[in-house]
Amino acid sequence: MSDLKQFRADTRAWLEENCPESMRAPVKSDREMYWGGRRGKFQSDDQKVWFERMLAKGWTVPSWDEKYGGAGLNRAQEQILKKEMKRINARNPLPSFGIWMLGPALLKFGSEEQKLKFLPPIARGEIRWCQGYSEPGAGSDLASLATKAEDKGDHYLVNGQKVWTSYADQADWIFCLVRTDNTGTKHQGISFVLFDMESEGVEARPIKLISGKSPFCETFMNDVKVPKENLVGEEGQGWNIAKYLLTHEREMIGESPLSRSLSEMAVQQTGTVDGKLPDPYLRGKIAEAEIDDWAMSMTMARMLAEAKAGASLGANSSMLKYYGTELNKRKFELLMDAAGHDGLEWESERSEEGNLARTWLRTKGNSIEGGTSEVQLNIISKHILQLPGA
Amino acid sequence: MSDLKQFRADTRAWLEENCPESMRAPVKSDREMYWGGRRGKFQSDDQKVWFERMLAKGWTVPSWDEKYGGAGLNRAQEQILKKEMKRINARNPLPSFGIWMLGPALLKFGSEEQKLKFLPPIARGEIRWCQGYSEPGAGSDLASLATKAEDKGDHYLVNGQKVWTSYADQADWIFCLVRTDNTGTKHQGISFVLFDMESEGVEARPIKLISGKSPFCETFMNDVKVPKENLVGEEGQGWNIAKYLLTHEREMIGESPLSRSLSEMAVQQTGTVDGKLPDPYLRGKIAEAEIDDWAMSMTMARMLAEAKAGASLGANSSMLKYYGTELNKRKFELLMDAAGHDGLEWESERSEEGNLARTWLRTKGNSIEGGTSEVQLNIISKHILQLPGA
Amino acid sequence: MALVLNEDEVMLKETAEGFFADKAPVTALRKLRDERDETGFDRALWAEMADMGFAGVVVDEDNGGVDMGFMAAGLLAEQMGRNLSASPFLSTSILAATALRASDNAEQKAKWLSAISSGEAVMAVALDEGAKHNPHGIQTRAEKSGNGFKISGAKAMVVDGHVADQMIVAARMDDDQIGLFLVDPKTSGVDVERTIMVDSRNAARVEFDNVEITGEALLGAGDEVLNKVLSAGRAVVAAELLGAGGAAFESTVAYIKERKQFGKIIGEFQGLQHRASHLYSEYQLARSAVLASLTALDEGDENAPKYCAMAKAKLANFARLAAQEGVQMHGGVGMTDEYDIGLYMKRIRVLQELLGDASYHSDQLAAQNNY
Amino acid sequence: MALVLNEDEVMLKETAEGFFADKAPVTALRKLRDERDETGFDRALWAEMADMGFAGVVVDEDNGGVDMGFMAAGLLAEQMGRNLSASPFLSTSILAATALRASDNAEQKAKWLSAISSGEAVMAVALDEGAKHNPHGIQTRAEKSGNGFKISGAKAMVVDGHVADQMIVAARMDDDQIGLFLVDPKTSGVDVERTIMVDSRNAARVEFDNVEITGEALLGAGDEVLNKVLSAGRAVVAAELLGAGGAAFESTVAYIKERKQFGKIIGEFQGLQHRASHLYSEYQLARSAVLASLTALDEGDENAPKYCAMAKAKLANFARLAAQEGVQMHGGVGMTDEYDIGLYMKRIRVLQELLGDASYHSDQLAAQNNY
Repeated sequence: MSDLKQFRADTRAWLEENCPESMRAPVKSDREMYWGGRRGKFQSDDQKVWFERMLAKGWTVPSWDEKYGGAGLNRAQEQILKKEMKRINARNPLPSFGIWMLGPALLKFGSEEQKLKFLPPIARGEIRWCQGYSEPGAGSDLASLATKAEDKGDHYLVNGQKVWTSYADQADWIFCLVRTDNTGTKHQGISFVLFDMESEGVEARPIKLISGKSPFCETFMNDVKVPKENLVGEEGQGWNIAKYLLTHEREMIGESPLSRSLSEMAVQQTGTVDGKLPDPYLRGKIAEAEIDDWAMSMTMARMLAEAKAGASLGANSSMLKYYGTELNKRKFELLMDAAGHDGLEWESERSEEGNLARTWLRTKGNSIEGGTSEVQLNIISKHILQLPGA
Repeated sequence: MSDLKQFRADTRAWLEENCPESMRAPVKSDREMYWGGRRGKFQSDDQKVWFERMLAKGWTVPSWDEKYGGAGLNRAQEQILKKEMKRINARNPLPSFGIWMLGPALLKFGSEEQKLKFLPPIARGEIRWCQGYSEPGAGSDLASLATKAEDKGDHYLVNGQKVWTSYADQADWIFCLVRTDNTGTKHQGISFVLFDMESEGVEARPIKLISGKSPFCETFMNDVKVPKENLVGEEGQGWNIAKYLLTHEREMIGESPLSRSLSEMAVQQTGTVDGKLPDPYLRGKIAEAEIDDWAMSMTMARMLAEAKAGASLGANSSMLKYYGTELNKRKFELLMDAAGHDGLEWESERSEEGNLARTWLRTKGNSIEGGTSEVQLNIISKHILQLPGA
Repeated sequence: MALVLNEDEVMLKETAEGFFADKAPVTALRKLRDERDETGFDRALWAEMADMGFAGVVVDEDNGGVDMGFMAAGLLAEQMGRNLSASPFLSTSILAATALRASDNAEQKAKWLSAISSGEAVMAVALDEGAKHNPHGIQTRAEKSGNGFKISGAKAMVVDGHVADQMIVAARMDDDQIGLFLVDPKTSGVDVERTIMVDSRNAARVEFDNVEITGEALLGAGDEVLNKVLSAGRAVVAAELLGAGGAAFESTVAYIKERKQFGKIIGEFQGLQHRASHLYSEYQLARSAVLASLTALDEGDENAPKYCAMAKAKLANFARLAAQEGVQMHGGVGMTDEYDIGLYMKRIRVLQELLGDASYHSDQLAAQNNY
Repeated sequence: MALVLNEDEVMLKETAEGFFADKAPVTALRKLRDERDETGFDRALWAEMADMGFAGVVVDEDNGGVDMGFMAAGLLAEQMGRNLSASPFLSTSILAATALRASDNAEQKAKWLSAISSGEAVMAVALDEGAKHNPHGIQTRAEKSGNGFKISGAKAMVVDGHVADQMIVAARMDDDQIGLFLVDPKTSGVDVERTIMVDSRNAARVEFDNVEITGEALLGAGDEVLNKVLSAGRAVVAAELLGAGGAAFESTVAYIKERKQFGKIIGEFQGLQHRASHLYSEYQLARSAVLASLTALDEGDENAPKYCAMAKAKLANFARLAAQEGVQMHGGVGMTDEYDIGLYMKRIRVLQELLGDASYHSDQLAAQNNY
């Protein structure tokens, strides 16, 4: 048996034995998950057991080096672990912006001290992070940010406002883009800093969305002191880190959040007559969306395989982000069509407090956050098609 | 009985009596029609009788003044005549670019001498006209035309090349945009002139299209002498006439060429199973297209009514052209889907020499000729939505 | 066919524009929502609408209405759509009033039409039962019982059912025809559950458990009367969609003329220009469809039911696109509750569904045209 | 699943690129068309393809093939799509060869697979009968008659049927199963009408009037063998669509980088840029779908039939869009026969239809997934 086959067999056996039954079902919302952090609370014993077992294996961050709290898995092993977890619908033991976003940035751009200081608490779920990128009025034009970080010798003095900071009201620390220099082009003079959300002068207020309550906040910084050791990379080079993370984010957002297939959900909503959805036109649209969904998942798999084979994903991350989010919006439109009157209820227990409608509305943001669809199309035009003036 | 009701009753009775039975069926192609001209030939006795009877009533050009060969009908009467003809599927006795395009231009911009000289032969089908607008490489950017007309005292000397001149190989005269001045902006210095296609130095060559043979030609002008009396309007003001005619053309192109409804044709192609088209998804798309088709026809009716009430159609002609041609393309895609294998045959008798496929291909030009869809959208953006920079 | 407004209609339109923008703008809906208002609309507004003649717009003059017809009703609905004005206009003044006008039951007709015109009665029509609109599939039964009937079944999406003084219930009779029955929701066996919808408006789920009513409660039976109610409802919902979709479109165009990104006004980008211009074209088709269906209703055109259904389908598609493009072109702020565009998206979604979505009507059209 | 080419495949791809661009470019198709060639493809080219091993790409080595599998076949088909290369590859090397490989009839198998690999035999598979692809609805009958069968029925869209040395005919047997039968078109009772198609390629309508064949002619019966043929055909047609759609897309992007209007290169207009970038995205999905279906075939994945059908649907939609956008963005010259884009549109239309269009496969997918 090859090493990988052995790894698969071992992993499967371990998961079978260690993943509690209740942790083998899709979650209905982010709120059911354990996000860690100073104020993190487990919602069940199973959740706690599952987290602790995965942590002990280094599998909250399986690909990170062991000194940072990971298991040092290579890419192939990591994929196997993912697939095996998916096979039994095992839940993510620790969803975390620290793992998804800050970790990769630190691993690539951070100093060894920073890695040793920040990565293990992320792996252990001790510190919960949020992301401070967007600013009011800047939207997709991220680089036009205005939050100011003045050099005060051993620290920066940060003043400004961020928006769309997910879970800023529940996070412990923030990774944040600030302007340390105003003299060059707008992409220059941006720096990437980290600070504690309990620092004096920081305030986070949740934003209400069209879908209802949201994890997003507005975050205000008023004379916040940030020690210089918390600068990641060099001063003025924050834009590179931001671009790297945006590419990373795009790939994540491109993935579909549907826990079951579109058609399964549609059948659940409207039932079938003679084995078919009662609306034949809607049925055709759903089938076509399922075909696109399959082609999209094959494309993600292909590009991952190409990346593994050494090709750079490059601007194709924009393609994945563009297509994935537009497809996701389309799927939820179809689900709302299938759900009909039932899907319109907003507060009933029957509709799980309007779960479908709220998710449908929430998907509208997919093609806006992390760079709008229009921005992604511009990137494809420019970097892939090399159209003039793009 | 009101005057209009009386007119409707009289018209209906006259048509019933005078329109031969064989002239009450849709034509399958332009070639079945009588287009007049020096070389025009009737294809049947019925066709000749029908033409002559309509001509005698002044109904080849019903709204033109009697002195120009028309019947002087007002707009309401003209509409009634159109509707009554449509009611019995009566064929147009004389399709003609002279009637559709040049006539309106002369009526608005021509001198009285020009009207008296050119309009009656158009009404009588004696002279067949073609339109010389587009030039190779200019495409939708019509105003960048290069065909040169040099002032030689009593005449212009015209040199250059036109393209997309419909039926130039069969037409007797051409109305043509030429550049009489190079010094101003590209819209200035354009003039509108008329000349005989038998003039020395004129040559027309048919263009083969993707749909097969076409009425379009390339037309070459090599030292062609055009008497100055054949200038319409003032020298250098040809662009105004062209714009006026383009608006006119757009409205015409916006109209659907389907002689029967989309669904009737689809049923004819594939038949029904239990009273339904066998492909349920296609059926839904066809129904949706029929709804759009109805809304489009109601929009044409509404805008006509608004124009009657004094509102100017203005840039809405671009909207009609844009939507009508895109819808038409969509309808023929659906028909090709319905026709399946049968619709793919190109040369068989069964398929009437690929009639459907050729029409399908031909519709692709609808959204290009007379200003592309993109140009129409630009016009809407600029003149109706008043978006900046449009 | 009158596709251009006449003078009276222009006047009414202007009145309605001023009235709803002034008395029932979007902020009024926000207030009802945020205060979790029990009625879900402003009864004072409804009284004013009655005073203006709006409540009785399709009621004959003998019964206190102004009898201005469906074109007028559509013009009012369009303005309600533009302002997201909440009122029982659709449920009471269109659906219930049309059912009553079509009834042969003179006594009930006179009583309730007058109550509608004066604004005294809020009425709800209980048609649909399942997740999707399906009037042919009504399963609620009205069994003959002595001189009266016993009604059993469950209804969903009964607009304004939570506050209706009287309901009109569609139920299948012993001969399998659909009858329309007046039912007082306070009758024993009627259970009403208010359902707050995504658009912050209200409908109800209503259960009827052997509800006994008198023979007098039967307003009429057969497809004709039901179809009149459906057609009127569809045309007026289409008109409201015209208003909501139109307002979403116009506010989006206004927004992209102001908003700057990458150093440019975003409306300068041709990518957005072309989409906005396409949407403008759809808007024009949508308006024509609404006008044509309202006119057909007023003229008693035999094709009126078909036109109303087609208009409903067309408007559902237009307004959906207007809402989608609206949120996307607003960008991040379009996702916030602070901006109105999301409220339009929600209202449009409900109107899309009401009395049949585009897919339903496409299917029906195909069936009627034998394909 | 192998979604990235291995070294052998990359080498084959490069060989195929050179071969078809050199030997069978678009001008070759124009020549065949303009000269009204009776065969409709170049027999010398076909012989060369056999020499290269292309004709026997999925034939086992014992029968003279190179047995490189469907991924290899797809790579070849993609290049044929890019160049609009005419050859009996689909009819003979894919459809017929797959039918033969699936057969238990050792004698026929050996004989005809060898003839395919060597390029000696052109074979056509006669499946469809009506205007639309409908393998479940086959009505051609093969009645038992002594030791043999009598075949009666009419087939349409028999690709290369006008020059086939041998046909494989799908017909319903006495037990209602579909059997595949070898029929020599010269047999009495067979009537072949060449049908020149919109893409200047050829198919035939074939009538069978009590055509007598021996028992030896039966290659196999049942859904399994038919489904193998259909799946292979769909995946390879999808691969050809990838080539044709891809070439249409790329030539259009190249064109809008050159063409000037209103003083600008038209590729500078964001309206076109966004559409081109959307099309690029569809192209990427299309490629993944093709690779996934070919791989599934080669790996004997139980889901292979489903993937092949989904790939066919996806590619039909992608390539249609590529052709439509291609002609529109080319403007007036795109409508002329002089430019190639119209030829791509025509070929794509035929491939869209072959072995089921997007709508057909959507319907089938839904049925298989129980909705």
